[in-house]
Amino acid sequence: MKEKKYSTDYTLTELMLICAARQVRDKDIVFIGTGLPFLACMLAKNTHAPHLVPCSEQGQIDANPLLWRTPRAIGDMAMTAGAMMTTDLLGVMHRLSYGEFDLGFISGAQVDKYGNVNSTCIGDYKKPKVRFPGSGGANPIASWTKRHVLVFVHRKHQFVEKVDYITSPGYFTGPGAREAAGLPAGTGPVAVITTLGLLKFDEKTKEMYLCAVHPKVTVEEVKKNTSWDLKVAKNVEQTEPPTVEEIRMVREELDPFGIYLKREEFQKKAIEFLMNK
Amino acid sequence: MKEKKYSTDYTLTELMLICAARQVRDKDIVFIGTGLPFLACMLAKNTHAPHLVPCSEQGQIDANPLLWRTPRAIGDMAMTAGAMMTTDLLGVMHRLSYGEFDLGFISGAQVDKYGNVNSTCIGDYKKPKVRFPGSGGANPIASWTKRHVLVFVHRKHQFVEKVDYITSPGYFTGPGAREAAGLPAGTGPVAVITTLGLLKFDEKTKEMYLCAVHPKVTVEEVKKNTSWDLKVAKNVEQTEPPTVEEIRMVREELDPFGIYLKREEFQKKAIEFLMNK
Amino acid sequence: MKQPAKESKIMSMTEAISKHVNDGDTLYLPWGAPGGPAAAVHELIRQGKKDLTVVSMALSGYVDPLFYGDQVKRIITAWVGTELVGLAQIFRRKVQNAQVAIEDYANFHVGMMLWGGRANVPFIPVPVDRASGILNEKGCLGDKKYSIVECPFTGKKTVILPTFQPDVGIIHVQRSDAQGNAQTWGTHVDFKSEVHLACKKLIVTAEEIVDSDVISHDPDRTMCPAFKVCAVVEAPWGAHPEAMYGHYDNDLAYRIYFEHSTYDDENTKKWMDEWVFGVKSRDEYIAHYIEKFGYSKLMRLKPMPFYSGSVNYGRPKPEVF
Amino acid sequence: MKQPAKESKIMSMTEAISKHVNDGDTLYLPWGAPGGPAAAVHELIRQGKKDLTVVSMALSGYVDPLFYGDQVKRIITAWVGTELVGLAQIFRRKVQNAQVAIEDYANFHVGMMLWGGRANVPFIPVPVDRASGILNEKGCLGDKKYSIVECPFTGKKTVILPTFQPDVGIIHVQRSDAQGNAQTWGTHVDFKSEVHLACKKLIVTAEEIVDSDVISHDPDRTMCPAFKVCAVVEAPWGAHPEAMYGHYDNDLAYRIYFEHSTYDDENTKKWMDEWVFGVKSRDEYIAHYIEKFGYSKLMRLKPMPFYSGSVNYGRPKPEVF
Repeated sequence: MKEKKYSTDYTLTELMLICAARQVRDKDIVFIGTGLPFLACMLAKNTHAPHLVPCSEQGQIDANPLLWRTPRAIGDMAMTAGAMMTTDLLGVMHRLSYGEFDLGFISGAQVDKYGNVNSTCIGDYKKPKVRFPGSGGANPIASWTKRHVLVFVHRKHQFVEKVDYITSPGYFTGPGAREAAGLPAGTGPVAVITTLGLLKFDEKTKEMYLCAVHPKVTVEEVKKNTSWDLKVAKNVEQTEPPTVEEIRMVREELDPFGIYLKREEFQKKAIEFLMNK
Repeated sequence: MKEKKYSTDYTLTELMLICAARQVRDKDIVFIGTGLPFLACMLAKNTHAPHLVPCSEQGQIDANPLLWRTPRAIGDMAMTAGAMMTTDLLGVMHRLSYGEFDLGFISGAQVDKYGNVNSTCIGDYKKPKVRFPGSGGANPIASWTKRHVLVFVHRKHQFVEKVDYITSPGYFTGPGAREAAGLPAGTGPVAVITTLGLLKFDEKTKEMYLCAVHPKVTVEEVKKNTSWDLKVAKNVEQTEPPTVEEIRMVREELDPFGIYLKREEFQKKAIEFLMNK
Repeated sequence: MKQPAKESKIMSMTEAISKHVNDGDTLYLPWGAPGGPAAAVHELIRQGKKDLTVVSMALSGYVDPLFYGDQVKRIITAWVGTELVGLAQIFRRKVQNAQVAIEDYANFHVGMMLWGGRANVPFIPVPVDRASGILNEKGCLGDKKYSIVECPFTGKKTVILPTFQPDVGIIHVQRSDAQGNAQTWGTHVDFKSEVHLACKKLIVTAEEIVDSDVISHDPDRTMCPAFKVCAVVEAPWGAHPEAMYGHYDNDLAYRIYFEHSTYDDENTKKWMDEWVFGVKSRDEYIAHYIEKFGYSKLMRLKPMPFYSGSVNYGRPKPEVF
Repeated sequence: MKQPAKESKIMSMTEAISKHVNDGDTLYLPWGAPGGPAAAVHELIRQGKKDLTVVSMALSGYVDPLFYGDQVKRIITAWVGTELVGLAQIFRRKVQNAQVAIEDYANFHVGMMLWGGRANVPFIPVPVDRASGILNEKGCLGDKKYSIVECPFTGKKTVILPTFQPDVGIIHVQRSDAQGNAQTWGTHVDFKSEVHLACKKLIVTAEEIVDSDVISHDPDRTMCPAFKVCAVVEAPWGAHPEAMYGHYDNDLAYRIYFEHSTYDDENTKKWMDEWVFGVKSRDEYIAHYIEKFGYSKLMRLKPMPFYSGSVNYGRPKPEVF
């Protein structure tokens, strides 16, 4: 194996994406959704996890979207042309509740210390301050995959003591709570990848703790950006930085147009393109 | 319309088949199974009911099997090549329980005076004297079609006081019993076509009564071949005989090889054919 | 033997919506990315159909304009959004102002509720945890949101949900014959589970109307039988700005343009006046698109070919034995 | 980007059955007319797998030889027969002698019980009357046959049935790749509802093994994903004497010959010795057929072509916007 060359030129979002990809194991049957987790899976498939089986709630099983381009949605035709099977939403969801998916990724607007995620609304459910799209498949993914990984921008108002609405179950209130709620033993979030570091869940208490910080990030910075008194591992490690090759792949192959990674700039350009007759 | 020419050369089975076809209305969505009822539907589709929509529990919807040949089973490829849709067993059955089928045909080993049919076993269920194939789709067909028609060879041991096992619901024990058992109001058997005549069900008592006898058949003969004291209409009519054209169609187009109508002879010939190297 | 002439159900979008959708109806709409019946939704808006209850597993951006007026009273779904583009801004504001009543499940659960309706059973057991907001926050269904029973066979606590049989559903497909035998390929959110067949009747809008002969040569691709269909509408580009397998890609730039046009009420009104109320039909909508952005902008959406092979269903020889 | 080499699951029928079916297993078998896994059933018999519980919506004649020995302990189904040919004689006698325990439902109900297993819920509500033998005669499931509950949403009395997740299922398809992405067309009793996916694992037997590329050009036809499949067996004529769409017609004369050979125990033994125990594999079975009846007898089963068209799934252009 060649010696790794690390990159020094990367954004925290890129680093988060690469860390998420490292959570993927080869041969995982993985439930993918649009966005960063999607790119993370594609990165993994094209690096250390070539036998990854990407599936989506649109019904594609064993898709290989990067044959064509960065998909714009899980219903993108890039997800279907070249997939080994198409079924439909219930067809995939029953594979999920049957327990056949190894891995899922979850993101949202808020997360609490037990890894419960809110992607439904801020404020009162019936008259919310902000309404988000809702669960979609997130609740079942967080319920039935063998392990799931949370991906979040690390900001204080998103890392909260109590989420306003539990869309996707973490460990609810602690040990045994998932099982009491009817979920299979041994499931639950295994890691939280953020723009500041890597967090895991204590085996006994099921509470989130800081495990590693990204290069140049301090433990204090992470704690400052977390609403509760965040527990910290005895020996906080430093995240392995992205390699030059990983960064190249992200920029040149996974999202060359910055659809996901340079979203605002991309959207501005798209409208300009359309208007320019 | 041309004047009808009636045939004098026909078997009672052929007559039964033609009488069954007359129960079909144009535009009926009909649930077809293998055997005589199947031929009856095909005859109807090619005479007075061209808009009939034949469907089967194999999943074919709006099939037109006689494009190719007499089908040997509902899963015959003749049922599929040329069908407008294929779904599967549950796909068709859900159309049935939803209430979308107009008509079904039921046959079996025993029938009682309320039109309950047994196609499961004779004798004790756990150690029967004779075991038949079982319900298949018969129970739901007799439960959920808007009307269903029974087709039986009229023999005393088949027309019994009480069937050994109710496979397909008729009116159970009389008025209101179907509804009490959870079936939709207004459903139930509407006619029994036999080798001897046509029987219907009294609107009030739901008991079977003799409505018409086939040419040359007497009321006494029918009563003698029925185990219970069969009620008889005030004015028993005579079945309209088959027309020359109906008989031609049955023999030349529907079952030219006698697969169904000359079963024993056909089976003998089939084995001879196979053995003749 | 001869085939009878069959009654055609082909009609204009205006006629289909006017005849077959009533105020107060419960309406099924598919996820729609790809293949959302966008043209039909725009006509629903022009006709001002109101007091609607919408049931759907998920709803992509094509449905957002339907929330502009006060047409949707209640919505039972799992997700309303525009994927990578952003949020469904009109929907979002309506919910935030409590002007539309909502009931949230996961897409999975709504699918099973519809499947139960297809089977004509009154409830359906589903896999769901009993501690998240999905059960604990009740919306417009109130106490009829769910119930918990003990399985008599295993003793397992099991959540059951009510089922739905919507009055009418609208689906957009690649092709249909004049009777409504409608075919689709690529993913369609319910093309195998056929949960749209929970509806009492269906309006089919299609990229192409084809001879029944085309349908019957590949019956596996038919997703609804003619007898469920009350109207067939020819609607090329009927899913735009969503994609349609084999016909056009999703129009990402336009979807972003739409999103950016709906950040506030004033701009939303401008977009609605221009793209929904300012045109009479999908034809005029597409003509306006070409006029405003240029023909090549539309044509850039045509995909590269990716053909299936042909398979042999086989037909039997007539010979006996 | 590059595609990785994938592990092949291709093995002989002998190996597949020996490795993946255990004594005491609950086994899913499809209706099978057309497409019954007849070759696999013969191998099950040769290996004498025993204490089997069979779960199936219906079973065509291909399965009758499985009842010859004492391999099947219990069967949960709706129908075992040979359609126009007659009755399944071996099965019939076994039930009449109370040598196999049975539980009867309608095919519909067993389908829903399996679908519930696919969904991983412990029971499933079904439409069924409460007065016929289907509920009133209890067989091998005893009091676990059904239960009646009141729907909490509508007050409606509703029958619920237990669900199944069989240990292993066997399906026969037109084609599969080496990993088990298996495709079928024409009717298959569960190709849209995918109730075979209630099984913990599947053995796929296929008329043809094809490149994955053939599969991925028409993914809608795939009926099970590779990750559910434990073995892939190349088995041309694997459904004989049942039919296989596009490959061969059902062999009516042979089915009649089989039926007539099984009217009594002595003749049944002769048929079993000749056609099951007397051959080692499907290849030898077909060779014996040709030897005994002639090659043209086999070839008469080839159907006339009835080709589907090709559809365009479309692949996107890489250009952005």
